[in-house]
Amino acid sequence: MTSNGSITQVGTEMQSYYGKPIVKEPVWKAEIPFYLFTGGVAGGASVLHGLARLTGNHRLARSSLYIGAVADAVSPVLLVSDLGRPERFLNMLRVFKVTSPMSVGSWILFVSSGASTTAATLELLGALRPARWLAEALSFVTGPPLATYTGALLANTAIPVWSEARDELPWLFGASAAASAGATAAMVTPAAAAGPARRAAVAGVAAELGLVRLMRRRLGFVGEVYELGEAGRYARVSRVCAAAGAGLLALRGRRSRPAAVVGGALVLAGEVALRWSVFKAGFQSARDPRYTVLPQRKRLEERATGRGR
Amino acid sequence: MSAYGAEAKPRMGFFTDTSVCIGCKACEVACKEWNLIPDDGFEWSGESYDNTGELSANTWRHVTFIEQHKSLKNGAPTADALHVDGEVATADGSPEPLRWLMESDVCKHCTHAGCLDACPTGALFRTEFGTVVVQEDVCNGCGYCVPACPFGVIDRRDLPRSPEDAPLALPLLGRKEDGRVWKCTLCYDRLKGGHEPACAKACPTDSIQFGEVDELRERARRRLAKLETEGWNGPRLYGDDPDDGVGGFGAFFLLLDEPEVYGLPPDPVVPTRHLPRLWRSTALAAGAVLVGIAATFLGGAE
Amino acid sequence: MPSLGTSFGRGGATTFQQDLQNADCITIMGSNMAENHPVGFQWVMEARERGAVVQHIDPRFTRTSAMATRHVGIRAGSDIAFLGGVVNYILEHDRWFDEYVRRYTNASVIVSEDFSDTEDNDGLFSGWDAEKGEYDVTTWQYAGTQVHGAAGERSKGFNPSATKGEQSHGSHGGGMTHGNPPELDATLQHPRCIFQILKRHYARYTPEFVANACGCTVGEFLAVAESLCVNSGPERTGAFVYAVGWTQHTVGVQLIRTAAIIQLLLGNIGRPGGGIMALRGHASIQGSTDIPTLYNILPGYLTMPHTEHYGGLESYIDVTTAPGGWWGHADAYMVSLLKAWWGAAATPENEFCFEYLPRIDDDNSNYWTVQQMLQGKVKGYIVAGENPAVGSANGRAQRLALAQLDWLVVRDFVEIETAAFWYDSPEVESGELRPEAIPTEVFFMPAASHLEKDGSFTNTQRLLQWHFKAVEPKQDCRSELWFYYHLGRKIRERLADSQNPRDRPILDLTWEYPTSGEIEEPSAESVLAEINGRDSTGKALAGYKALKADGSTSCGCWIYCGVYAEEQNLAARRVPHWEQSATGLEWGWAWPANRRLLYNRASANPDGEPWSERKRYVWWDRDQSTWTGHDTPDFDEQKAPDYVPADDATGPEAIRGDHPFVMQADGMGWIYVPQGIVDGPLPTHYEPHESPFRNALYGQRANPRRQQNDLAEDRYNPPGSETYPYVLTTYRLTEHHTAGGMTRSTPYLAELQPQMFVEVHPQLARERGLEHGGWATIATARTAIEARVMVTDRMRPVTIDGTVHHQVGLPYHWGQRGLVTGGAANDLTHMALDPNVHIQEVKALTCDIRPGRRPRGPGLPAFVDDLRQQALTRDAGEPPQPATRGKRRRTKGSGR
Amino acid sequence: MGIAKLLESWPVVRQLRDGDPLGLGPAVQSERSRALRPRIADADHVGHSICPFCAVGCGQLVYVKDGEVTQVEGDPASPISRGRLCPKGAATKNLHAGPLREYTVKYRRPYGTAWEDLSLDEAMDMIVDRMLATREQTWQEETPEGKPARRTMGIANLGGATLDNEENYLIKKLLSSLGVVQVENQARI
Repeated sequence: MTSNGSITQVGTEMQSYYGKPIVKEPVWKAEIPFYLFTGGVAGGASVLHGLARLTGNHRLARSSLYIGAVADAVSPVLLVSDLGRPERFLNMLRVFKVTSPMSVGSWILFVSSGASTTAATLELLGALRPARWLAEALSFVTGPPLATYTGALLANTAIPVWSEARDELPWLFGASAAASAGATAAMVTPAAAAGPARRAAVAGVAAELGLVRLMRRRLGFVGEVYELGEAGRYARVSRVCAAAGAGLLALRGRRSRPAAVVGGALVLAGEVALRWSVFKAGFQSARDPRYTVLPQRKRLEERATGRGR
Repeated sequence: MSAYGAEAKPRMGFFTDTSVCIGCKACEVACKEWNLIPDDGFEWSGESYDNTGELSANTWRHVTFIEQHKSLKNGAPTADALHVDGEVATADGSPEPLRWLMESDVCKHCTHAGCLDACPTGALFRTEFGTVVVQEDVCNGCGYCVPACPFGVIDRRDLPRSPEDAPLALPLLGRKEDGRVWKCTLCYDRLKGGHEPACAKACPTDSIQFGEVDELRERARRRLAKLETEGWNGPRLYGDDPDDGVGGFGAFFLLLDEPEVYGLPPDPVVPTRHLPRLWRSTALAAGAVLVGIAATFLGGAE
Repeated sequence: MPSLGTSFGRGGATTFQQDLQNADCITIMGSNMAENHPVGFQWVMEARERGAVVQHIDPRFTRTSAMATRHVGIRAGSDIAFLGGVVNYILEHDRWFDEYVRRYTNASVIVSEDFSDTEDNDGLFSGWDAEKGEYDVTTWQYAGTQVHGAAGERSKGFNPSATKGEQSHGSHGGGMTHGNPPELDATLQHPRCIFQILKRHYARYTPEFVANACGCTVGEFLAVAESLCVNSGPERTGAFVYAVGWTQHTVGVQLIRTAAIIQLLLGNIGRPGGGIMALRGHASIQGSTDIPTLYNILPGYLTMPHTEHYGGLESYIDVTTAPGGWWGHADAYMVSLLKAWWGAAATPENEFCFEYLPRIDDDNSNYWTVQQMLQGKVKGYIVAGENPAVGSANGRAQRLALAQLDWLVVRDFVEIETAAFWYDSPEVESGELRPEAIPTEVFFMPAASHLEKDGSFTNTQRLLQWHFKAVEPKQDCRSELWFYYHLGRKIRERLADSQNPRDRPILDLTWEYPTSGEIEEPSAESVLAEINGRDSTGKALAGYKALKADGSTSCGCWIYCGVYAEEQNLAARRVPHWEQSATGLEWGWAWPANRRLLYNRASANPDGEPWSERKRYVWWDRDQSTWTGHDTPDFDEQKAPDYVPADDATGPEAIRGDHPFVMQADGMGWIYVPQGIVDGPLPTHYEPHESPFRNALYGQRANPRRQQNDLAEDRYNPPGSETYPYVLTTYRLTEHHTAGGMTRSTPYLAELQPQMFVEVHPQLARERGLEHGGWATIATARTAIEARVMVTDRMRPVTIDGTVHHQVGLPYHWGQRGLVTGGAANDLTHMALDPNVHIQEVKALTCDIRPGRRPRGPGLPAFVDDLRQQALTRDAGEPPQPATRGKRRRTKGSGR
Repeated sequence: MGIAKLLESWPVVRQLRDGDPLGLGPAVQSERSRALRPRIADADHVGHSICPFCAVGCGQLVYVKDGEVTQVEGDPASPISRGRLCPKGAATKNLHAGPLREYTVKYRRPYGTAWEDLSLDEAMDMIVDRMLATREQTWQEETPEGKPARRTMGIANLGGATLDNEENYLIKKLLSSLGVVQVENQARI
């Protein structure tokens, strides 16, 4: 119709401009959800590695150091390859802006990946111990923020399903980071030393499943995108895999190495799927103007009637 | 713009008065001519006379067209009822009222700009005129500003690079697309030369007015009052309030219907408004990760 | 513009765009000003912001309607019915501006007793000759006068076609041997006085009749009429704005005449905020009639010599000279033109080479030429800056005609359809034309843009504005000035030794213009100087009053005389508007004599005082005993308001001091036009050539005098045809220009309206199964085209006799070529013409519309033919009455 | 440049130094942005022109650099347009230098199926040949009824409303002297 489009869907009615979106979908490609995952692995692994060192669990320490280093090496590559002007990737360090989670994150990643890869290299060479300690310490400190800032990165946008979840996303991504790191470590570390990793994986998944429910509830009708389309599919895959993997790790992980590997793999699959479902949910919520307009209308009404604000 | 010290200029902006917009699209063309923007493709939309669709990397002014069964003025067309031989000469019994709204949309140059806050490279910056501008020589196309804009204005250009673009520093990392983000600069270069922006200069009916934001807000209030006394149907200012979610627009509007009818958000809020709280919960979550994983070591190595 | 010319004296807009801001009411009809003249529209918006009523009366709800304070939708082609209703309303309710009408118009003149009205002859005026299909205008004359025709032609009447020049600038003598009509009745009571004739003629144009004929409501009509009345008189003024929405009809001239009558009755001519603003579509379209590239006139609206009527210069002058008014000096204008063209060779002995001028026949206009082409009679065709293949009516006939030529020269920026017809046209696609079978030799010559040449445009308000060359044209690109100058130069070289008398005119021609630069571009300014004219000493003339008939002055266009006064190019004058008065007299130069508001003597009352302070403009300064004011007075500066001419006075001296229309023989505004218009002294409601309806007033359905062809290439939809049941109207959009030659190839514009579309109302879409965004095929007896479907409430249906009737809207910007392409609306239109100016009727015709794309290849002509056959068999016979056709429509609507 | 200079040019340093800690303003402004000027400021000369599209007659300013048009915009001094332009007028440069604009003569011979190149001079001479030949062929000294005609009905000329007055004048003058009467243009009213 040429008269301006008004949409009627799932009980919510509103006017719009030919049903066109109001906010733009992100221009990000597949690299980003994968980075969200690898960044989580790297962050979680740094923590695992640091604590393992402190508790003298050197097998776990070494494996998680390598895990973190690999993840830390892959992450910047993914980010750079998603840039519209990759040759200008260094501009990321041109400024430091607290108003920009991506700026802050770039610095964290810069330090963290530098540190963990240095540490790993030195570990391999078995050289320069003090320098290695320093590097390990740095990566240990930057690990936790690396694990959670991506939550802030997504939440600090106008994408309804992300910004409205600003209270949950950092936690959700933190839990996912712990789960991914733990699961990876559990896979490559002999059972005898992998206890903390297995428990991290299981606890991470448990927390994550809870946080997802919480997020869905708080999002209200905007959260429906997590049941629709690709986001919904990834969410279901994520739930099933993560839960199954965590269960397997918890019940058989200690005794059976194959079980640990399969369980870990399942958890990882679940975590990758989780990042994808969140990523896709953002696109879907941007595409439909209802998700932008209705919450804002609600806000205005509440303000009008004195509630809220 | 205090940070500029001596170089600071009064804040400049647009007041777009849709009650006089004739939908001619001179603004779109004048903008493209001045800023040398590539054409946006030749697709017929069937959405009234709008074949541009939206603000994008290649369209920095966009005229919306809305056909409605509403009258332009309250009670119109019988508003100017005239008495002839006792009978009232009005357009009673005329076909249902029809109104054709047109609005030239543009970047809002927010007081608190989501794109500006989000930009990790400093490509986006606030000029001495208080406008928000992308520096094409800095932008690396990370794309973070795109979802950070509550109005869906700024956008990445995927068209081929123009030859005059600097040769790639690192061929391996090069892309064929332009890859940078673009949007209205309020003709930053023209402003520096003391010229008004191309769109405002071209606008045949002065629907697009350029000037100091404070003065424009005054003008807008007077205009609104006039339209209200003339009984217009639904006039309202949009983006003139310094207390709104983005601290007021540098380029604000007089609309004749709800913002969403024009494809505008009714209550835009800059994402960074929640950033302090967001940072806090991010830090807490980071701590929780640390503590949580630490807890897993209580059970021993196995 | 004969309509304005005969009514007021000059064939141009009576006012200027900026003055619209002074109007209290602006009536836009037959124009979509906001879309097609957006920048001029700023002055309408100024008026609206000051509280003026802006009413748009148009079949479509356009961007102009969206800005107007009132839009009234009417049936395309019913405008005279509407405006006639306004005339009747004014007369019925005693709303005319009495003193203005009595003193400044010919309302009081008594007309010949032989005159009889359409009301007496079922739609025909007296003097109709059914065989010739022409009027003998003798009976239309003022009582006591004779037709001012050529010797020996009186019995026949003044052959209209021979007098386009007169029609185009004014009425000349009006049959008077003296400045004043012999019989007047100041009381306006005499049954044969024009005022009473007018009353009778429009008596049946009641609000109810208007509503029914136009498909609007009584209320809508009354609102418009009343707004016009309350916004006129001494204190207030209203303006009319029109464009080709009025002119492109078989009654185009009469349509504008109706507005002229209204404005004279309301006293709105010659006053600020009043007048009739004719909006023209091309940069210099006014200029191209002033200095005509038209067959029937010479520069300054001097008549082209005619095979039928003129002997030598003397008899020519005898016919073109008026006893009163400025046409009294036609001899000076003509002789000065001949001197400008043939210089030294032009002497009193050889009648200043008058015989060098070729003679025209009744109609040698473009559409006539196209018919000659189709018959192979025209061998060579030069097309410069025009694109007839898509821009002229019946594009198919145009292209088929091009294929009959021996040679064709096309000068343009891009390879337009007219240049590419031989390999890229619907006819080539359908197999009707095969490149291998087309003999036409085609030269495409790239043209220089206005940025690449000096020259002047004359805009819609008769204002000459000079544009300076900014850059050199590239490669082969050349200006038309270069092309025609060097063409002439080369031809003269070739014929240099010719003894053939037929070559004398070209050899004796003054053709020396200084050239400059590598490409030897002739100096446009030297041409302008020649147009302005010089005296015997070679000094540039100051104005047309200085022109002489003795050969001592030369002038290429008498109405432009003064544009180069004192060797100054006044068209190039650019005093910023903030440094001069609102009239802007120091920006460019307007003909005549840099006047911006014509007939402005009428802005003062008969005594020379302003009608009111609010509308003060030009007045008589008693102390200085001269006319003065905000504009160049359009009156003899020293002629006192109480001046009464002597009986033997001629020319301007024959005009009274209280008669403002100085170009007219009697100095009066003509409500009734005794001669100069071929299809009637008063406008009458006729149906368009193609219409679904009968004439609600008369048995005579359409304009009896309209021009029709009997051409296989130009078939017509039968009147009231069931096969072509919908009213079709064509138009332009802001984003494109005319036939699109300049805009379809321009990316920034092409992207804004990228495809041909057809606008229909949702009801019609349902009735015909048209889908928004889908395709539709629109067909007439000429051919069929396809377009994307735009279903919109803006395409308002009209209600006639209680039944809803739909109209189909087609922009005509597209064709085969350019960045964006689409069906050409003009392929559907026909070549039936207005008899006065031979303009095509493309604003109101009939068509069929059906869902889906048009047949391809040979399927297209076959499809078109089937429809025609169906129309001929099924729709034979008279068009049904509206009421009954309404019923049929309903059944058909549900049927298909 | 020295390390110190390099450091100073590093916006992070400027952030701390120039009182723009958030890095939203001057601290991150690039050299290019700082030095930016409108390109019309670099024009060699500014031409005065009139819009070539409709008959409103808007004033135009034409900015030229190195013999190329760099910008066309409204002339604020015009009492008619006051510096404003419609989309068409605003696209004047786009029209002047459009992607489809032709710069050379093209020739199609009788029954030809493709364009051929032709020099401008040749084209002019060929057109002269044809005009004279057709004129010769179709000359009418008198009408069939023996009335003086002195014309050719074999040649017609179309166009003028988009041209300059001076051009229309030469067209009418030249063709009338050649006896061509079928001179017409868009202005049929």
